[in-house]
Amino acid sequence: MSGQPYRLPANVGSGTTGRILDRSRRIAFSFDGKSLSGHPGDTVASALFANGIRLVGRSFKYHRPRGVIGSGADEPNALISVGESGRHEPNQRATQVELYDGLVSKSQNNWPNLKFDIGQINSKFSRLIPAGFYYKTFMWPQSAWMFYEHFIRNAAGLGTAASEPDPDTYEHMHATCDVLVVGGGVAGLAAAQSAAAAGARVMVVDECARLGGLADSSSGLIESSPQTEWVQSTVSTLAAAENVHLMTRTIAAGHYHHNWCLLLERVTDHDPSLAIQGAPRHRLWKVRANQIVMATGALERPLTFANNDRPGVLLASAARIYVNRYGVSPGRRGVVFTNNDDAYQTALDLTRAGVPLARVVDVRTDPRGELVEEARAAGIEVVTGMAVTNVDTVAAGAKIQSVKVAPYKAGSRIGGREERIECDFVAVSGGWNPAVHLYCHTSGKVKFDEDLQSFKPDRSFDQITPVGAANGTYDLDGLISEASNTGAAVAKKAVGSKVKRSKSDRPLASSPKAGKLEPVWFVPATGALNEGNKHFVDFQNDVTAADLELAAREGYRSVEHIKRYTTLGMATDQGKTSNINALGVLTGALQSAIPQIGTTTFRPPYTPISFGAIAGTNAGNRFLVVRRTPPYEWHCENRADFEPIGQWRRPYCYPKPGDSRHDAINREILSVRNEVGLLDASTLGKIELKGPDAAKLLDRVYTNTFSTLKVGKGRYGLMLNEEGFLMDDGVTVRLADDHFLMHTTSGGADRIAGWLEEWLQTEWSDLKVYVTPVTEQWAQFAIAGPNARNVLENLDGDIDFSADSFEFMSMKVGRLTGYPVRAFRISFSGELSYEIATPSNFGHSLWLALLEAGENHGIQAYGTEALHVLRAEKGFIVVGDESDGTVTPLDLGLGWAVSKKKDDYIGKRSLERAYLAAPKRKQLVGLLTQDPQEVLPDGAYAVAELKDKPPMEMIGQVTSAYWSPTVGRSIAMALIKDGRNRLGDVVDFPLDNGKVVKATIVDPVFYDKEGAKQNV
Amino acid sequence: MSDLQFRSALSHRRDEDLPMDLCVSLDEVSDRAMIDLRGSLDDPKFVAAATAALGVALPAQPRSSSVKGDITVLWMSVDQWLVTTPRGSEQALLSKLVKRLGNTFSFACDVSDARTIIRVSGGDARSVLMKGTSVDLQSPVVKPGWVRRLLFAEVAAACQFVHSDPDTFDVYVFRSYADYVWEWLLAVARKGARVQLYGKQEPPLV
Amino acid sequence: MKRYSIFSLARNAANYHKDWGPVWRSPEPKAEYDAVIVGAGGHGLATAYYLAKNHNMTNIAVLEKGWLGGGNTGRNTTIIRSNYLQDESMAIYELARSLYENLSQELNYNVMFSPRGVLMLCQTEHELRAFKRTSHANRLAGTEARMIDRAEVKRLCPIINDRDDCRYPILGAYYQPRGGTARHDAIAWGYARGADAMGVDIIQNCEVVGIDQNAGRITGVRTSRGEIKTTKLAVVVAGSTTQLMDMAGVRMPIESVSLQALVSEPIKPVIDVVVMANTVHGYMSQSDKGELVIGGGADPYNNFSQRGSFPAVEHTVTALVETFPIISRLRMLRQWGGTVDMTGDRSPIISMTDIGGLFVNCGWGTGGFKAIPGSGWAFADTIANDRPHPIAAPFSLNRYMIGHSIDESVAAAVAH
Amino acid sequence: MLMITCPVCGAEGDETDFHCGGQAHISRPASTDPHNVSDDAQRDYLYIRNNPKGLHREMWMCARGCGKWFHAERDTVTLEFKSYYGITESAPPSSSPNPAASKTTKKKSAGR
Ligand SMILES: Cc1cc2nc3c(=O)[nH]c(=O)nc-3n(C[C@H](O)[C@H](O)[C@H](O)COP(=O)(O)OP(=O)(O)OC[C@H]3O[C@@H](n4cnc5c(N)ncnc54)[C@H](O)[C@@H]3O)c2cc1C
Ligand SMILES: NC(=O)c1ccc[n+]([C@@H]2O[C@H](COP(=O)([O-])OP(=O)(O)OC[C@H]3O[C@@H](n4cnc5c(N)ncnc54)[C@H](O)[C@@H]3O)[C@@H](O)[C@H]2O)c1
Ligand SMILES: Cc1cc2nc3c(=O)[nH]c(=O)nc-3n(C[C@H](O)[C@H](O)[C@H](O)COP(=O)(O)O)c2cc1C
Ligand SMILES: [Zn+2]
Repeated sequence: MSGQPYRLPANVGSGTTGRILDRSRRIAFSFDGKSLSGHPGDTVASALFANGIRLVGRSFKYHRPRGVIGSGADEPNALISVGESGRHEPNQRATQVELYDGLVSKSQNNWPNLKFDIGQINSKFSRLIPAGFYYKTFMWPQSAWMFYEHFIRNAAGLGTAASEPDPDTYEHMHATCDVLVVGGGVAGLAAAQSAAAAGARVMVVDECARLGGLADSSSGLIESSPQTEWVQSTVSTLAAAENVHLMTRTIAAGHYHHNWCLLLERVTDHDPSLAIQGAPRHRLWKVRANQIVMATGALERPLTFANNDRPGVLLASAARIYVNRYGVSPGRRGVVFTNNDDAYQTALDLTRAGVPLARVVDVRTDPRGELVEEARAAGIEVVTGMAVTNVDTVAAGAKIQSVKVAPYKAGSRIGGREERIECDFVAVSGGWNPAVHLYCHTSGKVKFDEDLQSFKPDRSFDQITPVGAANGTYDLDGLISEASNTGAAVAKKAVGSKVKRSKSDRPLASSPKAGKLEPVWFVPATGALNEGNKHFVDFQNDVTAADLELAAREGYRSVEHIKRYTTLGMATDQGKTSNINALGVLTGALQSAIPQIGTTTFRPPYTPISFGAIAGTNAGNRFLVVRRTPPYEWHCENRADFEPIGQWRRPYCYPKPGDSRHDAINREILSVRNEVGLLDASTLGKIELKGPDAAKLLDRVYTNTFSTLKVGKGRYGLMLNEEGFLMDDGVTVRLADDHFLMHTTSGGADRIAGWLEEWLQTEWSDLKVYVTPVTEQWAQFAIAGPNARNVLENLDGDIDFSADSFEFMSMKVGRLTGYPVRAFRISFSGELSYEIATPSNFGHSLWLALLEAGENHGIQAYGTEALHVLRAEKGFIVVGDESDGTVTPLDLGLGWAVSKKKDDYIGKRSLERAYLAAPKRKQLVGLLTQDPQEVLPDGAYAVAELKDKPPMEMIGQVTSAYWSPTVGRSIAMALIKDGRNRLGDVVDFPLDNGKVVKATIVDPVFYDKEGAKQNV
Repeated sequence: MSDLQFRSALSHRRDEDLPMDLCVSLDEVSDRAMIDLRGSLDDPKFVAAATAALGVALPAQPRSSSVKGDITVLWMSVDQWLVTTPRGSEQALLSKLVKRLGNTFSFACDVSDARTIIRVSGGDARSVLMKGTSVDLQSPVVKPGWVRRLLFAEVAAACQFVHSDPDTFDVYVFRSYADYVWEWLLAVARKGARVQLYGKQEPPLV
Repeated sequence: MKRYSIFSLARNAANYHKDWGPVWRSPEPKAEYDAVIVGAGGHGLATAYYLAKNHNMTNIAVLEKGWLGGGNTGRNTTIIRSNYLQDESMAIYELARSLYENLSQELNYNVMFSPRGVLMLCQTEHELRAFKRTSHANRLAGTEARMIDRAEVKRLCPIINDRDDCRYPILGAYYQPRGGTARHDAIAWGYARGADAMGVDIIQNCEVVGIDQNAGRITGVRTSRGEIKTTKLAVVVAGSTTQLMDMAGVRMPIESVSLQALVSEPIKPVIDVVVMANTVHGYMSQSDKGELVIGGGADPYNNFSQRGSFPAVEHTVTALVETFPIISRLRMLRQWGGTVDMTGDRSPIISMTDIGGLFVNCGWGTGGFKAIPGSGWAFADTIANDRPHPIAAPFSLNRYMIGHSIDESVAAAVAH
Repeated sequence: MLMITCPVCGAEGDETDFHCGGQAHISRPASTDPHNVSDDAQRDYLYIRNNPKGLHREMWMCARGCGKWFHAERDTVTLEFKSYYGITESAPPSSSPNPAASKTTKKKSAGR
């Protein structure tokens, strides 16, 4: 035979068997190392079925053998791993993995293999390990939890993660639409059609590879033809429309506020070869929809009877879908077990396809729907008022041999005669639950419907309208009319269309009249061993009816407690098959009705979505923005060792071949001190302020006064936040009476510009000032060192750099070797120093020109670390090092820059608060270690009194500490309690290696106290 | 005096070969200079002076632009415009502006080098850009001349729809981000990753 | 209270676990209690437990508007560590952490405290410096934690991206070996069971809707289940603090925002430590059930919906895909939000108030799970003795008046 | 993902295009009378917030549009925006959910 023993011939029955299968082609794939074959159209689940493989996985806790239960997103059992090495992906639902050539799949959660899984032993101990057992044990001895945990951790989890980084790519896409239709079943398509006809921009998404939903496997005709024909023609019409976008293999994963939807499009999963052509594996769509039509259908629920988890028990809808769609038989002989009419469709379809059916077992005593009659008429044996109470298995529970059937009456124990029926599969239906997930993600509330015995949408404050089975409308004609009306109505809301609709605009449908469903939440088993039988409610997490009852008995009575205590609904399927059944079981245990018990919260995503897709394009070298300065290329070519500062990458130092970082930094420092150095300071924030009130604004945002500054001059200023803490600093230059150029720290550039705007717009809207950030307009370089002037004078230009003409803290505009520049005489190193700014597109070239001009003067580029040491030698602070958001200017000894005259500036009032104004706060001081070679570690704390062991009272910490090649010893700055009154004291810094470093508190200026060097 | 060496933000990538399989064309537009202009539309003196100096009216409508000759004025905010003009002409234009504006409450500032312009064009330009921004570029309001500030690939940007023959967008990004945005575009613009949103399509399987 | 042990479990197995009684009672509210605690989160329940245990106050009630443990205690990422920078913080978090060490035994309820180690990555020079500073402070305060280098980070967490050429190469980490996680629900349930056993009434589905006072003193509360008299009222309601305190006319320095978290599908163990990457904003651990537990950021606006927006999740996941490249093909299973109470300085409030008998414990924001035992301990002492416990004193409301902020953000860390 | 409309320029966009500045109508005492600001007043200004569960008046900025600040009324439970108004306008008359919130400032620039 074909090697697919359960594959049904194409031509049986009415010709629908294996509707989507391309039997002319074979696809090779493997499962647990075994080579198998299937056809295009197959999923891994249908192909496994076809190959006669029923046992596909092991359950989470008891390692029970499990088979396929469903046919789609609700599948709890058939979780497999697909792919190898970097492309290995665990926990995929076999029911949704489309077969492709060479697909490699594996079962999970078993060792050494699926058949002989050691973990089955848990099943033997299952009485010892009911829900929540771990809260009651593993506590002795006290320290042992980590020991037990090790084993528990290894036993838990399902599949394994990939061992290599993911070679595939992902991306995001945004879209806006008038109407987003989620679900491409009959309801969704009908809604889309009428919405599109009304002129709306419509998107239709469905998680399946095909549109049509259950159309090919539900009863009923549209326009007197099989539903699929109508689907076919509708899809063609919609595809041809300019205003419609149809998407398959796309899950609507989440609904967020204001009708924002997250979609995940699986672009290459079904055909990995597409990736080679540049297609991303997944594409995450972010869609803003004016209106959403939720046509997500309904999910069938199983029935809770003893050993209902055995491979071979599957949903009735799945059974017929495997037959109709994939042409596989779920077994050799089946029993249908139901409490509603819909499962009769399964009985009919199976029979039509020649799959032997032993019995339809219906709990209802007198089912009377049209399908029931049709089944009876077709000669199908129906027993009523009966239930399947247990299954008998062979092959260690992996294979069903027969079922037990006994008379059933809700709420009472099973009595009467029990019959054994030979069969190897059971198709079960407990009714259908509207798929309300998306509806509930943001705001939708549900209500309990007695007819459906399930929750259906009630109200929402979002623009999301449920239709069809998702709205609890199961009758085909009602569903189509509801969907088409809704489509038109929401389109009208979205685009205000005036297109008139008549009744005839919608297709007419007919479906068999259904009888009433009878709720069945629990079917007790018969016989002495009743208690030992497991009635599974949540298959994946192995939650049984007894577990739910135990939780209730133990006082975990809120449904939320029960969920967490038993892990009900917390598995990868999020309880799609189990939630309502669990509530049903609980009605007994809690003596309460389902609506009173209530549901747990639905949360995104509807089905799990890959992390790779969430990261999208922002992966690898595009993870987080990188900003580059104009001479960036030069830095790279010259071996810069970069450090990230905010989004910028700045050279930390420039090691020469063989240099350590330390060597490089020392060399760079000495070149500034002795000759001349060049620093790329382009990242420095630059903001221009212009307007009649510019000076007034500056007086309010700085602690010191700027209105008195002369044109062409600069002044160092301190900015506080409203809590009185230092936030930023920099030199601001007056370009004209009403025009200033403010410098901020590199990290502060954007923040300060926003800060100024905020104050201007919200608090001082009467001030006339325009604020324009110009950081990016200018490349800016510091040229510092005794030879700085010589270098600049080496270059052609119209600026007089001489000491007399170009005073300290002043600024000139002109040309330097042709480039337009702004030159500032400011110094952060204490040396003779200028900063030269030129428009960014000249930055690289001017940088080269400066280096060339300095060649004979020993010029060297220096990085941020040399900059830091240079300023520390001079006792200059760095915001973020000496200050940390809890430090005031007075703490730092910068009282000279804090005006006492001004009535108000930002932070002034806060500085007066008791704790900030208190004496003996931590104050900035210098430190000289007793051993000059010893560099204190950054952040080391001084203690009030040295003790043998902690705790010790801490009196302050090192804020910056360096080896200073200039003074030939270590230097440090620190914030020490009452430090300024303790000059000369020796304090202790106990370090982690047991060593205690002693240091003398000194003034924080270590070099050129008089400031002579910068004034030459 | 040496020759002035001008290096636009992406000049170092000019010699790189673009991948063959891009579905849009990408270019850097580096020959435009830019002036940031601030002032109030409620101040007739300002409006008159600016119009006279630029030779074109300031676009008052949000998200619009106006063009005359070499000069384009992009709306940036209710009191802010970005004037673009051929490189080399900006100093003259700026002086003209400053002179005309006189002592009105206004500010014209040369920001020619603060940004660069990346031109994205081709039939797929809209959908390629929509991978990086939530702004609906397929909306009917996106007509030639349309401008909008937006967040593109996590970066502050402005976008101008230049013309539709073929669809051509200029994306203005701050200079320091140019490489990042360029690489980002290369990553999302491959033919195999084309997205065609709306319009006729192959009917999906049923 | 039935004691739990392997033996009691075995005994009960014989009878299919039909004999277990309720872990806590569901009492009707009495007319009057010596003290009423509002909010049955971890902090409220621990407060009740220690009031009964350490201070013999057993005629007390914990009122909970929903189900106990259903607030942030039931929805957090369970990171426990005590390596905070400021003296005041170190004291309370280390008290809490050390109480966690024996909590399962003490409560006879396995709370699964798992001191598997917390790594806080250093990915910039600045962050490295900040953590070095914290490490010195912690050592001198007696808190065990240390700086480790990249190789050791890789050894402790083999799936980490340790490449040199990535956007933020790992420069090292600050490592607290006895930090870790605990089972969030078990903390609430264990304390509830312990408190109940000593006579504390835990009353669920009982919402406080009003606070009564007379002459500047608390006299009782009004609830959805009637009035209850008391002279001591402790408000421990996290995100709802403003609403409760408004009932007493006390305005608070609190804003409630939505903090998010998510889990992946369960997989076999890949990460045995807790990793926090503050520069790129992501943190991750793996629960005993196998799911990766991931903390997202907070949405930047007031939000009482217990739902968050997607950007916060996207931001975090992007960072974690970069930090742990093998997770790219794993999947997000569920995301959720909690309404956290943020204070002006991001540190908690454990305080008396101007109203006699009114106590408040809140402001734990994004990081109060780890503090539950310590906070309950110090707060119970404060309530019982009508004066701040020394460890609680610095966290009083008065600090906002004098400007004595306790600012942990300076340690370059988020407070999880 | 909130959708916000800027009342200044009309830009509509995701919350990521905007910046939330927190509670509106907090008056800055030092702007009125810098020499007579009590510790209480300063604390309230810096830290005390309405934090209502329900209607909240906030400041937002059109960060990716016109760069301007504006006011909005938003429900903090449903997250719906109820109204937008100018940054220098005082609170609209719609009923205030919280007595403290109606403490709008009478200053000429009632922004914050
Ligand atoms: C996503 C997320 C991640 C986090 N991660 C961590 C972490 O890793 N580590 C960490 O240490 N912390 C973390 N936290 C913070 C931590 O969860 C909280 O700080 C802590 O749980 C707060 O506990 P609580 O008891 O104060 O509040 P809750 O647990 O919120 O309890 C407050 C209770 O008060 C009740 N209540 C409110 N109003 C009323 C009323 N009117 N009447 C009666 N009852 C009322 C509520 O229903 C609730 O049950 C996280 C928080 C979140 C949301
Ligand atoms: N007789 C009964 O008891 C009964 C019960 C339920 C349904 N039905 C029948 O089933 C059909 C229901 O039609 P329908 O259109 O309402 O539903 P449907 O089940 O046919 O279609 C729903 C579609 O939505 C898709 N979907 C669901 N959630 C999604 C998500 N989050 N993202 C993307 N796609 C998603 C599914 O893949 C499916 O294709 C009718 O024929 C109806 O009569 C009958
Ligand atoms: C540490 C931790 C682990 C969790 N693991 C899971 C899980 O494995 N599966 C699951 O469905 N939910 C898990 N959750 C999320 C809960 O289901 C739930 O979403 C969360 O507690 C918030 O409650 P709510 O969604 O009911 O509002 C976990 C939550 C926490 C705090
Ligand atoms: Zn705007």
